[in-house]
Amino acid sequence: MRKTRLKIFLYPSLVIFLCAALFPGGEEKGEALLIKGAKIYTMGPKGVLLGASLLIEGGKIKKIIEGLDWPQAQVVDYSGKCIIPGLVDAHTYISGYYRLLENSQVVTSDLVALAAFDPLSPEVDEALAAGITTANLCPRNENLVGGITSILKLSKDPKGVFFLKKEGFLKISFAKDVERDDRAPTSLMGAKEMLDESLKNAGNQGDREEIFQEQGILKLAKGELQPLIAASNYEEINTALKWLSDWKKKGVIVGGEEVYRFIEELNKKEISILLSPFLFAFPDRIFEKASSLLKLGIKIAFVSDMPEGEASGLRTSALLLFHQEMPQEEALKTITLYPAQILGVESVVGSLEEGKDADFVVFSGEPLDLSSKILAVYSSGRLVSK
Amino acid sequence: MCLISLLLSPVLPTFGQTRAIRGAKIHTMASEVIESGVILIRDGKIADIGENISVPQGAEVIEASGWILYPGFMAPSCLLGSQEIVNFESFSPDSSSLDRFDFYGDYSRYWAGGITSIYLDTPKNRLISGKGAVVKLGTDHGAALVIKKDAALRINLVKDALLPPMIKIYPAPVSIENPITPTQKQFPSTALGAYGVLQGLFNFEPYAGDLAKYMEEISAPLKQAQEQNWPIVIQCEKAAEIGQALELAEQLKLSLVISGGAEASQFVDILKAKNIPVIAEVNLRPNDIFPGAKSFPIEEPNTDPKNISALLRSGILVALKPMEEKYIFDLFWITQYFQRYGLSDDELIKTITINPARIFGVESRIGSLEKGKDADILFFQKETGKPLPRLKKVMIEGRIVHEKQ
Amino acid sequence: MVKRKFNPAFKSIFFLILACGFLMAPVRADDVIALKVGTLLKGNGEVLKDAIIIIKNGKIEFAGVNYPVPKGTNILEFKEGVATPGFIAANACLHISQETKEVSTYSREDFYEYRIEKIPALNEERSETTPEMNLLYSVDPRSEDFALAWRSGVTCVYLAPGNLNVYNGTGTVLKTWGQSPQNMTVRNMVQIKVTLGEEPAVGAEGSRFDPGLRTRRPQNRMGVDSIFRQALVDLQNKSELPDSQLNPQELLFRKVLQGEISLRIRAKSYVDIKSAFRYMEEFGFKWILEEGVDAYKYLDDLKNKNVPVIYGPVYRPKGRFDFNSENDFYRAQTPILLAKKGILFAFQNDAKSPISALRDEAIYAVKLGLDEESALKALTFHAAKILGVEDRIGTVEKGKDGDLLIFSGDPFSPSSRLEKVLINGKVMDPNK
Amino acid sequence: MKRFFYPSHILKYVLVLLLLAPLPLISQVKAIKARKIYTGTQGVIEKGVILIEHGKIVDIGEEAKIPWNAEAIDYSQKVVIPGLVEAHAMRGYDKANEDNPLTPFVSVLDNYDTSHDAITEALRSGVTTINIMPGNATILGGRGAIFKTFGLVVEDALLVPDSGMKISVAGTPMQSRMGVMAQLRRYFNETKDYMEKKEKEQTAPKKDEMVSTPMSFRSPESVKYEAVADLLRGRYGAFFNCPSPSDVVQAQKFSEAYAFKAVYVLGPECYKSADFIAEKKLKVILDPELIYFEKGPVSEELKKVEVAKVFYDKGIEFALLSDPDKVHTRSLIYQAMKAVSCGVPADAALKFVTIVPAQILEVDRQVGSLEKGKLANFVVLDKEPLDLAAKVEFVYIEGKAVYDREKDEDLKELTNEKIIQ
Repeated sequence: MRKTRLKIFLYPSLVIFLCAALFPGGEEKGEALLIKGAKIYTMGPKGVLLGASLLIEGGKIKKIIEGLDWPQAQVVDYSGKCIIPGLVDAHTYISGYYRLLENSQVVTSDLVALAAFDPLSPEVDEALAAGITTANLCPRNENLVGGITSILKLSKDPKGVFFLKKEGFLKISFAKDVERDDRAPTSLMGAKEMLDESLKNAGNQGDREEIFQEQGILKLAKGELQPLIAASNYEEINTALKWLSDWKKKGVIVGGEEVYRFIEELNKKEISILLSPFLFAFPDRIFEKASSLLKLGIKIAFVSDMPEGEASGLRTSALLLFHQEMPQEEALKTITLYPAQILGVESVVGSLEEGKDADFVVFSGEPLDLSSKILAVYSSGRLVSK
Repeated sequence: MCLISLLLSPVLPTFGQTRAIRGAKIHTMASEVIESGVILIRDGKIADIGENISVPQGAEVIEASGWILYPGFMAPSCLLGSQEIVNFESFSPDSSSLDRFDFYGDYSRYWAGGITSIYLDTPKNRLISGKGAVVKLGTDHGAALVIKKDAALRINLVKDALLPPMIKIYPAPVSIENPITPTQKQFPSTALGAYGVLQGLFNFEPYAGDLAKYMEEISAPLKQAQEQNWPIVIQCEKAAEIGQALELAEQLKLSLVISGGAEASQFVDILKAKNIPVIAEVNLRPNDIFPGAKSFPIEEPNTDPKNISALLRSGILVALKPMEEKYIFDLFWITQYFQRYGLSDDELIKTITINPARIFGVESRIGSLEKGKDADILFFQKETGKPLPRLKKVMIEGRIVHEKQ
Repeated sequence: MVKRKFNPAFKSIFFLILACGFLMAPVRADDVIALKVGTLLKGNGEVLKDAIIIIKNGKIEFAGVNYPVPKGTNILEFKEGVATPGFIAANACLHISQETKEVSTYSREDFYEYRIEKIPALNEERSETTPEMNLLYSVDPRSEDFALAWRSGVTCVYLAPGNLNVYNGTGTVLKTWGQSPQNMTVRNMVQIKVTLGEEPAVGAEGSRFDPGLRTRRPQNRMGVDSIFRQALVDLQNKSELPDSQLNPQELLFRKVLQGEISLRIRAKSYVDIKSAFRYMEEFGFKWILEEGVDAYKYLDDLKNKNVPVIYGPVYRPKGRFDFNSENDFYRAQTPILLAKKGILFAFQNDAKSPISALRDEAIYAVKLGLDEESALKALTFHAAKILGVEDRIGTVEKGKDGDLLIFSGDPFSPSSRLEKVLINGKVMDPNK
Repeated sequence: MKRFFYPSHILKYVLVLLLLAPLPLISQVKAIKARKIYTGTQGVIEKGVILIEHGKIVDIGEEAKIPWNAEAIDYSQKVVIPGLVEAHAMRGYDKANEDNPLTPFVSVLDNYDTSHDAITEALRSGVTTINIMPGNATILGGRGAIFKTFGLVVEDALLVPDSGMKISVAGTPMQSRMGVMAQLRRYFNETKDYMEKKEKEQTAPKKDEMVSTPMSFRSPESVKYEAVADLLRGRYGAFFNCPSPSDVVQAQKFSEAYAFKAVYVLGPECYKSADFIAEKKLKVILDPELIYFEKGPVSEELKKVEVAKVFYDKGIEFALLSDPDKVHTRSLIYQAMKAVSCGVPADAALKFVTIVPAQILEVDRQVGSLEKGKLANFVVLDKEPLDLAAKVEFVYIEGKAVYDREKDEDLKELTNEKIIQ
């Protein structure tokens, strides 16, 4: 019974992999595109460029020119506007909130989130409209081992589902949603024990089906995958850190407010954290603690948790952080460069440098100004939202 | 230097002695902005304010050059924690929100948001949920905090109010005349019913009957409200509800205040003609903060800030409040993100200072920085490169209650 | 002449060095605390007058009379003060975690009005045999009950997973003050907590692996009995296997049979105590009787097989407890009987009596006729012995942790007040 | 007195004694000799004597002259303190509240169980007067009554039939304080109208109609309103249940508006409104929890508040309560000791369980201290009152020894020497 259900669940994912392989999106060879006249926040070494322009060819940034004109290129003039790299959302359930939960088991390590992605859903529009071009699609928190996350370039056309990493992280959850009355585990310690067991027994069973179901865990054991651990309150984060040190692994923690009680440990262990989006109505101390983390040099990144959260949550969080004595660039990095680095895709996205993807957002004014609106969003050189 | 002197300034009651704040840029919501003015404070009141005023001998001087002063904010509607339960009856106009005010509460978070006084409102989930009061979130506990006892009466025409709970009337004591009855359904469950009930209550003539006494009790406050024309805050969001509210006010000669008013922009002319003030509810969800952001699905009623900006520009008396109670600490943000519609700073700040004070008739004490008013002053500081100035100190009745390092 | 020339310079240097010395002195000895108290109850029965206690780096350097206190040591003096070791709750029922689940309860006073109450969710109901559970990492050091505990003189507690399984898990001995559970720990993996009787049968909702199974095995004492024995019998059959081939559970059970880890058996009624004795004869493990409300019926057996008892709460007003035993009065008297018999015993609190009332429980026992010495021992030294941490805490002796309480008078008089609390040599004021 | 035992006159005295022998048996007078008498109001009397006649104290003093026919009882090794007074107890019945939120017409008289465990326990710990009140869960809970802790039927034990009306202004989970106050006002206004109507009809009710006539014989209207009407007429006061500090303010405003006297039963958090209470000189009864741990909203540190001390420093006289459910608040005398540990002086602490509660209940003409003309309710201890080791040996209510430690069967079981081998 369970196996069949699982098969049913697996086929679409395979199909979509094939689609992705056949029609690799964003690779269209065309004439060059020159983005001109804007103030460019390249989150890279070049810093902020005034009066520079981007030369885009084949979806990549070919060149960042100091001058303003370039022969044989279609010119788009954004003079007086601001440009930042496309936002990177490091933890989201976008377009598949109900498809991203497999209720039959607690440990479902073979599921790949990519299969649940639906390019036609309105949430994708929302995300693109808010400037999010890269998203890490994650299984939900209800399962102890939810499955494998996939890092996508968002785009609205069904054939062009294009992923940076098909298998990004292994989603593990110590959150309260795991501990339900109608199934094991019913407590946090039980969850940890169960996880340890499944990691120990990984690959011991002979049955091929079993082995296939455990592939995520196996990859984790081999070190091919890194864990992405959802833990909100003190005990959960403490358990997560203990688990990581037990298995000598580096990982990423998706944490809430209580993350700030572990600043020393995080600093030592070089564990980067993803923060749920800031809202207004948060007490000031939270913003202050977040900025203190950044000052320590710990990489933090804000996530949108769509559709639980909202797409503009990223920009709001950066805005509030900026309001709290953080320099604007640093605040912007928490939604562009740092998430890219945490996801390990900084070679492709996250900043505007030569050779990287041409993902960028054009603002009418300063990016973190209440009155400035998004004029255009480009994903790998193509205008995806206006 | 001045900052140090500020931090050193005592946090003590200032009775008897005079204080002077010198050199600050003052946004008095009464006249135009004073670039470098002086405020004299005595006994928690503003003794004098102006461009060039001589500081008397022995006055303790606060050097505030480089600072921006605003009057303390007034939240036009606040529940002090989203406690939604009032009463079982769907209309209980005799219940007063002052009864659930916590005189000993800790209001430091409200101060951090610049809120020094609020209109303590009654919830939205009953047809007539009761009378509200204007209170100050001050430091001296007790009766001194109450500014105006019965400031307004709230009526809700929104759909939360249209499904009152089943009510049980306890017979006391049980007898043949009044036996134990099962729980009964209550009025109203439709907008029509609400309309009928309200009309019935407002022009109610005493009659003999078993419910007469009760009905008299209930309708007494309404009569009072009509005679002394209290502002009647009517919660109405959709256009239809607003129309209904206007008609009701017309018939019953009520001095109407529209609360919510998401779609009130369609009625601008009428509102202007009858000068009916509006307490506009602003949606502070991330997607609505930034212009042009879409969010799916689009809810009903349409809470697009554009509508509210139309109201603001039309010159109607408008007060702003967040749609959700938890955002009440961000009143300043709420005003500021209407900048994009080209409204001046003072216009916007007025919507959370003097306008609500006018609506609830307490402008003689709070709402602006004028001679004789309470010395509720916010000290802002503008840092270069930041989008907005930041609140650093809060002064209530001449004493500094909140300071940010 | 030469002298005269030489003198002033020498003098100045001398004074300078002296001054330096004075300046340095407090800096050198800042990690040393000296306490002068009117009376010192060492916990092991000794009583000293005008005692001096030196604490260095959180450990007790010296405890006794007339000791040369080094210069510059910061001395705390309590002329009438009485110093005792920090109290130890040999079994504590605390809300130490945000890992809670909501249950609807009612208050006794107006008992038609239900209200939602949060209880710690520390029961792993995956199986009835989960001895490998350990709650160290589901402890939040900032939770209120810890603050409540040390403010009321309890400096050390024993915490274990909940009571709804037969083998619940191993316990942890924690200080009640610290930055993180790791550095609060005195000793981890102390004693496997076992619950006998009705609780595991009735209390638990049942582990539901596959959705078909709605109830679980133990429905009554027999089921509990079989589960308890099954685990140990299975291991006995594997006796020739080496440790490497056993899973962590079985390793723990092996340690139990070898006597390295002792069981702590929660047996509320005399029936369960009886069966506990039976198991002891069958398997020959060491065990400790927890919440031994009916312990007074087995005084001789407990004495002969030297089984320690953890007892509490002493105060049981009528109608408050739903125990299946006939008389509350004997219960109140159990500590006295145990002391008379010379059985090792310690106090505990439970869900209905707050940890801040642990001292009051002892006072009540004293009021009923328990002598103060054994009451204090039960709170400190014997508790530490039962938990197997007497090498670190429990008495005021050289080399032990600086956990001390300083009372304004006799600790067993309710009108004397707790002045200071020391945990690991850190002086804290409980009255703030 | 020495001359009495002069050997030469011995025969005369023998004759006199023989003649007078029957008289003591007839006489009502008792003379209690004690090592130490805490009168409660006139300080402490060393080697004092109390003279009792018809259950009242006739005389008290160091050498109150003992009439020749007095039945002398010798406690010359023991200490005597006034009988303790518990100002507000929610025990002694099966259920605390009606489910109906507005039941002013009920009375604990109809629900009281004289032989309830809690009551015997109170007697055992030296409480002689106890004010039984309905619970906190209803808005208008009904009327309480003051009882002696001894007596077979309610009439025996009764001291004051209607001690006060229980009003709870606190918001419930179902209803905020706003709704509660509205309902209260409504009820009180209706009652006022009813009273006016009554006066018009010139048929004011007889003084103790409520106690005497059974409910069924009266009109439902009078049943509904009489209880509150009596409150407004000033026949008895109200007992406000105030868990939070601002409840006190609201309750005080309410009682002012309708002009009736009130007592405030405080929650532990109410230390915040101590200034208000001191200013308005309110009669207050403290929560059994004398030590209150509060969590700061911003700095999430726990803060310890010794409530009794706060009130004592403000110069407020309060009554202490006990809660036999918990070990640390189990008896009134224990609470007094706790108060001492909080920093309240011993003599004041003793006042707060004897005379002050009596004053609050307005029975200080009868009980609360040992004075001429008061009821002879006192407790005989073997040690100083605020010593843990002190045992309650005898309890006297109206001159009768109603409790004797020797004869206490339950206590015998509790500290049974037999089963201790």
